[in-house]
Amino acid sequence: MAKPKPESGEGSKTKKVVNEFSINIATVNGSGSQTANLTLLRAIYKMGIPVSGKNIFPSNIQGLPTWYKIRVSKSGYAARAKKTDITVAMNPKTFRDDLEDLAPGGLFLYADHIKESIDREDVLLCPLPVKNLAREAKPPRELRDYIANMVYVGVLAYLLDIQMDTLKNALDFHFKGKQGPVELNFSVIQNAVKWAEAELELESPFKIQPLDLTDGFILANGNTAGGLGTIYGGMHFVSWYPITPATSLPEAILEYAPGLRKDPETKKSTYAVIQAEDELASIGMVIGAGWAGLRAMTATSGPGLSLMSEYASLAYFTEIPIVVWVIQRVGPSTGLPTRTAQGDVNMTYYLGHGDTKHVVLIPGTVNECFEFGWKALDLAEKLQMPIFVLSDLDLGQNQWMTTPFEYPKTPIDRGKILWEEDLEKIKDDWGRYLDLDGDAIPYRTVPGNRHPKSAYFARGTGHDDYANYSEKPEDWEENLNRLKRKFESSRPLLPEPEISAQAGATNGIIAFGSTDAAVREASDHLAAEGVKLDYLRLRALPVNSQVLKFIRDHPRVYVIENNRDGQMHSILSLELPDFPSELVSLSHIDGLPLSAEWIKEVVLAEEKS
Amino acid sequence: MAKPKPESGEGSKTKKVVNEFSINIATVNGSGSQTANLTLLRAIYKMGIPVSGKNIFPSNIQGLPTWYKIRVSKSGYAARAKKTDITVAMNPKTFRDDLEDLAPGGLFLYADHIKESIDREDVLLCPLPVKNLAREAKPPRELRDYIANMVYVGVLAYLLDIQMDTLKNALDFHFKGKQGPVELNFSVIQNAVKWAEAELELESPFKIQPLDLTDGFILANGNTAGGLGTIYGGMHFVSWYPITPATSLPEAILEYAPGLRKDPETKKSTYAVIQAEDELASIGMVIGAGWAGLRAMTATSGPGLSLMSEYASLAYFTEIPIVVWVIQRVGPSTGLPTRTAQGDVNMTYYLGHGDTKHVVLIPGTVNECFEFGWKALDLAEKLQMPIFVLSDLDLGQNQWMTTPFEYPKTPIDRGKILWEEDLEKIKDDWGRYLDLDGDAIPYRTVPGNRHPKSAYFARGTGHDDYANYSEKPEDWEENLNRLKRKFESSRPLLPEPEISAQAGATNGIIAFGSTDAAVREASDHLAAEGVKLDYLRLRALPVNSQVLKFIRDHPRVYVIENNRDGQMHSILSLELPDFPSELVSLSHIDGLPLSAEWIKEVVLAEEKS
Amino acid sequence: MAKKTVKQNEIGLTKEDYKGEPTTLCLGCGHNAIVGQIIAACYELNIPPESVVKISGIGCSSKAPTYFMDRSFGFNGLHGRMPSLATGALFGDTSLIGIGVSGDGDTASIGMGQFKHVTRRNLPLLYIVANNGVYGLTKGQFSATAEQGLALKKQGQNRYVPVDIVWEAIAGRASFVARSFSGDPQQLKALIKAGIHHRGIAVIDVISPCVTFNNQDDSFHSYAWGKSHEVALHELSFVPPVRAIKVHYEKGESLEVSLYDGTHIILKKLEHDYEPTDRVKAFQMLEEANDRNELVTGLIYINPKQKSLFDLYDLPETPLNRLSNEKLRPSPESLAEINQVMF
Amino acid sequence: MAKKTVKQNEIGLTKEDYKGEPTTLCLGCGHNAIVGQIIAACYELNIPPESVVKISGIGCSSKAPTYFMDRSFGFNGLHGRMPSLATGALFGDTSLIGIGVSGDGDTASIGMGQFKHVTRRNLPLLYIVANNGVYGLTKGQFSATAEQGLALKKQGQNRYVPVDIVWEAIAGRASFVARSFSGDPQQLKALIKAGIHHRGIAVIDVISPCVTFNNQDDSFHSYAWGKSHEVALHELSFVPPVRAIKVHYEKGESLEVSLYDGTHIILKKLEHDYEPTDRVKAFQMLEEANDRNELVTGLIYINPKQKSLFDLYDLPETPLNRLSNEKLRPSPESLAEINQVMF
Ligand SMILES: Cc1ncc(C[n+]2csc(CCOP(=O)(O)OP(=O)(O)O)c2C)c(N)n1
Ligand SMILES: Cc1ncc(C[n+]2csc(CCOP(=O)(O)OP(=O)(O)O)c2C)c(N)n1
Ligand code: SF4
Ligand code: SF4
Ligand SMILES: [Mg+2]
Ligand SMILES: [Mg+2]
Repeated sequence: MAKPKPESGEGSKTKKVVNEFSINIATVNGSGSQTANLTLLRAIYKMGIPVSGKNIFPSNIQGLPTWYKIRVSKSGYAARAKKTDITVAMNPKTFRDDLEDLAPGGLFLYADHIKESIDREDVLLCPLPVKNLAREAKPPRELRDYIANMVYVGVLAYLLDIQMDTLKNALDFHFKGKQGPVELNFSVIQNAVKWAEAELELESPFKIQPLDLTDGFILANGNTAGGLGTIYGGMHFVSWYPITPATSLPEAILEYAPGLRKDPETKKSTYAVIQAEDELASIGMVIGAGWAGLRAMTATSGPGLSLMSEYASLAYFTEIPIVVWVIQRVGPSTGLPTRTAQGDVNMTYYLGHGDTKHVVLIPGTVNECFEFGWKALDLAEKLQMPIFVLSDLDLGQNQWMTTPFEYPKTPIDRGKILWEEDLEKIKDDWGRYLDLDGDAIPYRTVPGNRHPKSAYFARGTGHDDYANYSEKPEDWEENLNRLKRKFESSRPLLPEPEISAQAGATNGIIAFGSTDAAVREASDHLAAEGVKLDYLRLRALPVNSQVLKFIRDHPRVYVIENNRDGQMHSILSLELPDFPSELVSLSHIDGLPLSAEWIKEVVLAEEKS
Repeated sequence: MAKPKPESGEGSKTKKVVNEFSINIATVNGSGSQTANLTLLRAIYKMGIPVSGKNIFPSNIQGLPTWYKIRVSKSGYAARAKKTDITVAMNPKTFRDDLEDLAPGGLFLYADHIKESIDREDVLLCPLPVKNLAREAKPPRELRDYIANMVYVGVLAYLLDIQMDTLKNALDFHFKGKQGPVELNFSVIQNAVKWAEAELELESPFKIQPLDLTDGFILANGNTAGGLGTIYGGMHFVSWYPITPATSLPEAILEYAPGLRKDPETKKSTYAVIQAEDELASIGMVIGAGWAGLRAMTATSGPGLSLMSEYASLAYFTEIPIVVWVIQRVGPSTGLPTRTAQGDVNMTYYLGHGDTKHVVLIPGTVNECFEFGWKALDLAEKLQMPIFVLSDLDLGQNQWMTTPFEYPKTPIDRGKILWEEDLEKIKDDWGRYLDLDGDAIPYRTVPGNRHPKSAYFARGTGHDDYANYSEKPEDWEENLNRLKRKFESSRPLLPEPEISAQAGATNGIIAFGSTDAAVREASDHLAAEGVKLDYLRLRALPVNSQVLKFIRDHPRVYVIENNRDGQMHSILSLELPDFPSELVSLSHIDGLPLSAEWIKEVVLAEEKS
Repeated sequence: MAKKTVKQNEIGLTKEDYKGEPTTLCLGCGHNAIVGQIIAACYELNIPPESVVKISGIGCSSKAPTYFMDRSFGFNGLHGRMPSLATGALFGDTSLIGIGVSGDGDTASIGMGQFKHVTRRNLPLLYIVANNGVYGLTKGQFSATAEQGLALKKQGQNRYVPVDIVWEAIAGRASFVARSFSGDPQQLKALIKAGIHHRGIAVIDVISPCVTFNNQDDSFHSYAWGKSHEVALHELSFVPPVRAIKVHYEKGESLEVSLYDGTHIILKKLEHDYEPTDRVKAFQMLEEANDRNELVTGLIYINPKQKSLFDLYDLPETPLNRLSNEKLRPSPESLAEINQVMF
Repeated sequence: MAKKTVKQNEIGLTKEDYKGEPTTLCLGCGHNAIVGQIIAACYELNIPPESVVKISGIGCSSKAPTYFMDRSFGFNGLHGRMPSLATGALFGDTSLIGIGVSGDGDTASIGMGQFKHVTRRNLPLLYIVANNGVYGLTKGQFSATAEQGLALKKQGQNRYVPVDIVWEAIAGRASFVARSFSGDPQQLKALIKAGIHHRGIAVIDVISPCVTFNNQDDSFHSYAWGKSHEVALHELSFVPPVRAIKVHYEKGESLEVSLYDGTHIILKKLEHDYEPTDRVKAFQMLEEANDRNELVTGLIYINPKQKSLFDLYDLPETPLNRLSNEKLRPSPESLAEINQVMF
């Protein structure tokens, strides 16, 4: 085998960059690179350096370009990095773009069977004998392409100084200890390392050095967390219809619930999951279940959310507790189904016809997905209304470092449910929609209650306090106004915003959800340039008084979001009709997670204007 | 037959009220009172006095309370009158409420077989021997109940001085000249008059005197007008699913199109109507048709609109011209399906997921329903987008006096469609989404075009200017921003607001749709009390600069609407983030059309505060 | 008035206890007859009203649950979406008896999708379609079951071939499919009883005339047509539990079908020699009846052995909605383990 | 390269003219085979690509229209809602040939309602279901056609009985129903040709393996299972127009079906003695095949005489979308008359 001569460019002599760089691995969809990428990610993480991994993938199963972006950041930055320091180019189709995208001085690893001309002088080139090395491992024919990806893992390990045992560890974890695949993959890594040791003259300007910054953290994605939170929230019933990027949330429930939710005595399942025929049915089932006293959940994304609109209006009006997870992707319409966005804020908040309005929880970190998973179920039953949890593809499907999931601090709250013995105690007629406590939340019974007074008739049409059919103007108005009061009364019960104040800040930033990482990073950079900003991360709608105070307290507040029309900005504007300060909408959508660079840039432009 | 002794109360000596009063006819649903009520309405109208008729009916076919409210107003007020001057009580179930509802000094006609005690001294009582008189006419058994209603028509004719020939006229019209039913009904009216002449000692304080104020007007409802406007707009394709109160719009097309839209040469239909299996299908068909170059329309109400959400997002994104009529009723959910509201403003404007936004036309009078019927089809094709026309039950189903339908002043506008000969002329590749004219509106071809260059692939997923699939961030962003520019560019093309200035006014009122009548009436009353207000009636969203100027020019503007949350107020607030004046939301929903009294009251309260 | 004079069933309830609000349907509406037979059947079956859950869509037919069994929970949901609501609700407590009422528009037009999917899942639910070939509540448009050529005021003539709900149910693998007629209350009641005892979905397509909008004598869904064209497949009777599941044919006279809970349905043969246990034979019989212009009524298909939806889940004895909070939340230790593997 | 060497069909087009974008489906995906046969059929039928409209829902299968006939208009619409889009689009110009491609999820799960309604309306449309028993594009969940007991990664075992698309189409009164297999390209092509020439809906349920998520050898929708269990009902051939509509059975050897436009389909008998003109017989044959564990393919039901949707409308010769503006707006006088009667 000819010794490859890495044609090193100018960049080769630059001083080492340690634990702060980004890797872009360009592959072909369906070629099995996911194992390789996760192995890399996990190994670096196990070495104690904060990492995050983002999969930029097509709406397709096999054959189209995919990028996996690993950000290594001792500063803990987890947002999408605009700049790429290391590229692994495995896809001939995007080779030229990938090369162009690499920052000067960067490291360019590429499969040596790709016959594209290379016209950059300012990067370090490293051709990889992918096919040869893969063949050497003598894998079964159908696995050859898959394990070929381990070649770049090995070479990167060599170049960046990633420890072999952590790689082994990561493979062990990935294959759940199955030695066959672990050995096969690891042998390719080892061979690649050996090859690199023997053949590579290249010195990487980027290095990993062990740290202890990941102690006390876990590595997870939001959908798994949301599914687990739902399980720990005592969910009884899930109905769902597959849709990217929501699918992996119910699938996490399918994975974990069987182990976690068997009655220890009877060995029976304390829940049921049903894959419905579509979203009209999945939300319908969940509403039926919520009505019948089950803690019920569904998860969907834009198109499915649209289909749930009519039923959402019914649930609001009939006061049925349900939880709906909305994992946003790029719309309108089918849009870019595998790309992230925050474009369904408005729709979620107002989902349904008539004067419908919903409580929306907005997790911004993976462990919040866990927390809101159980909390949403409590709130739904407490408030007797649908609770929406608004996440997105970036938070839901990508791997984030996060603090461990915290066991719920409060016991399960079933709200105001009356059973036989409760009804026994009630002298008067019980009325489903009577506001006895003055909190606009009535008492409810559920089917299965065998008390002769228990039954009532639920309907989407007008009713009086006793759930009798009514078209009387005053019944309609009173009921609808009570619903409004109930909605208003939710404000103090919802997750409070997270506020990060900076000494010397005058203006503020408001953001929510997955953009948190980018905003924090941008804040640091802005502060470094003298622009100090207080930062409020919204965690629920409707907003509470802290949010209003934050806005009032700042002469100017930037509302950052990943959509076109500045939807959250609109919602906030409406909360403060007499708003004296300037609420500035900074929004942007192109399918990629917002970058700190973009935020910094647009805020700076505003600050200067 | 014993001579009835009308027990006349105090009110009997009051001086005559001429051509300015309201009648409330309380009957049972399905008892055939509609013919009687329309006959009364039409007769008064034919005597030259402005009238309007509102049907307050239940969501039911037979047996529940219904009220028909006729407003006689020489001043031309057509809003629901809060005060009732004359009651016709035919329904035992609501007898007591109906009696209570009558204003002091009012006239209370009631079927004498209703055995309820009467405890009011301050009204004029007139028992009607309904059964006797109906029996005398010897109608077929199954018609007896129906024609019994003619008794109150006759007695009211006698009491109010309604001319017999106009009644005959109205019956002729109703039964399309069929003499059998005309004679039968008219004979009951005549007998009732004879009976009244012979037996009644009562003098009515309310009188009709002939005028000529209805010359040059017609009497119609908005849905018929909308259907006709659609027919004259050159609609090719209608797909619909029945839902109250939208149904009568497509049904008007079913009634009129066969006569109006046969090709004179071939005698073939130049359109097709299809009743779909639901609203998902009706809008789907309409979008397919719009894509294929048909002027296509559907009509629905809240629940159906919810179901159209996903498809609306597709039509917006793929730039397909369609027209959707939304005839609002009370929601959320099934709500009060036979009562009027303006609660779907928000939903219509934003219908769909992602950053979707739609142009909405808002007719406020019946002849505007006709006008917007054809105009919407032009705008849809011109702008290549869905156009929503937002009406409501009150405007759509009730009878209003209106100026005659005006023949479209502009020829049919098919927008930028390219046929074979157009493509012949194009040298370069043609691109479906290329913005050649800088107006953000591209050129389109339609299936059936046989030019080899004509075809393109429409999709709800990301695409470039040539309609090729694309997930590229810049393609997505550019396209979505073009859609936004297109939307923005619609503003000056849409129906302008109607502004009525008052000398000496400082503050303003904004309203839209069916509340126009109530607002005009309230304005007069307010002016009489010294509160002078300029009035702007919105006719489209997004609003144009005149609307913004109106708001800016007034220190305070009241936004009046028939919903709970002040939805239009929100939309307007968002248009003017830097709004210096006070935009005050005055909204109310209970299933009834807003009354001038309510508007006056709430505005006065605000003015005083 | 002495209390004891009012007739009671075996659980001490009077017929009054099975009633609902007074009907607001039209006088003579077929749906009222259905309401009456549901009341009678539940009374005679000694079902505690609290054990029943009523679910419906939207339409005159879907209002029916308001008019029976006030002491049962009920949910009048969305147009065409009753099956999903019922599915979720019945998971709450699988010992409940679900009675769904829908219309032909509600089931065969907008509701086709959910209808087909609930039948294939075999949800234990008595699913009554009050089929009048028309949309009553919206005042007389064609539903998907309206016969081709039917003329209705304002609508012109129906262009399309009708949906046959019985065909669809059988093709869709419903495990109990019957057709009945509002004008044949005895048969209807017997079928309702059988349907309630069937473990799985029991679809009864009841021709139920809309006297206001579709009752022309020659229309397929009218009283007159039904009365003169009805052919009952068998005389149906219902025998409480005796022995285990089996289906066998007793030569000549009658056929006995045993349900899951040991209940028996006895089908006494009339003209037709028909065994309702074969899907293909059912289609054949229906096609032949169609050709003869007959309205065949009775139990058309049954498979008492098909597993019900709940048989396919591993649910505890205690209804899910009564599980204590402790059963619902896994231990803190289990979460610690999960955190261990989140990597 | 000399131009003339490339083979052309009778309208002077090469196969290249019938191609679309390069496929982005998985290597070996059954859907690619379908794409290939659509191209071949249209080429051989000498159809100008501009006369074809391609419509689809959402799924791997629904992407297929991108991969054939670039010169035809196409619309990749919403999940489960292809039929409504197709219905509206084809009204634009009824001389167009509609080719709809859908998946088993798209048609039998979310799309069941629209599927049933488009079949009953008999819209002239070649409706191909690329049926793999799984959701490919969302990565391997059960579709409604997945067999009971099928195990998939992440999903566990499928609990429910499957929807049989052929049953449903026949029950739903489709006028042309066939089943084929991606692994049997000749038959598939012949069926596509026949379906295109059929005036009315032509549903072809093509078992089309998903090699990535549902291709275990014992799974009903796998290549291996299909290859070893396929039983073709007949050998199909396609003869251009000769004479008028009729269906008759020629003793012994083969059966000939004449379509509306005079085209003939010749069904040469194989093992089975099957005549595809009777709905009940079709069900019987399917049930029996099921019992024998066979994947029966071929033309299963056809009724060439059933009126198509467009036959039920009174449309002009000129396509609606080409009518001049003058034909669309009634006269001012007519409006004056209407104003007269608005009272
Ligand atoms: C989404 C939606 N679309 C339309 C309607 C209007 N709607 C109410 S009842 C009904 C038809 C009912 O017909 P059917 O189910 O046959 O019941 P019937 O009244 O004939 O008993 C329709 C279309 C609705 N309520 N919701
Ligand atoms: C309303 C809606 N719900 C869910 C989805 C997500 N989705 C996309 S494709 C698909 C299933 C496709 O399955 P199938 O029709 O069998 O096609 P295949 O990919 O197997 O060929 C689903 C559920 C969607 N696009 N729209
Ligand atoms: S309209 Fe028809 S279906 Fe409705 S209640 Fe009256 S008779 Fe019954
Ligand atoms: S995932 Fe399955 S259905 Fe989709 S392209 Fe791949 S093989 Fe075909
Ligand atoms: Mg009906
Ligand atoms: Mg599939």
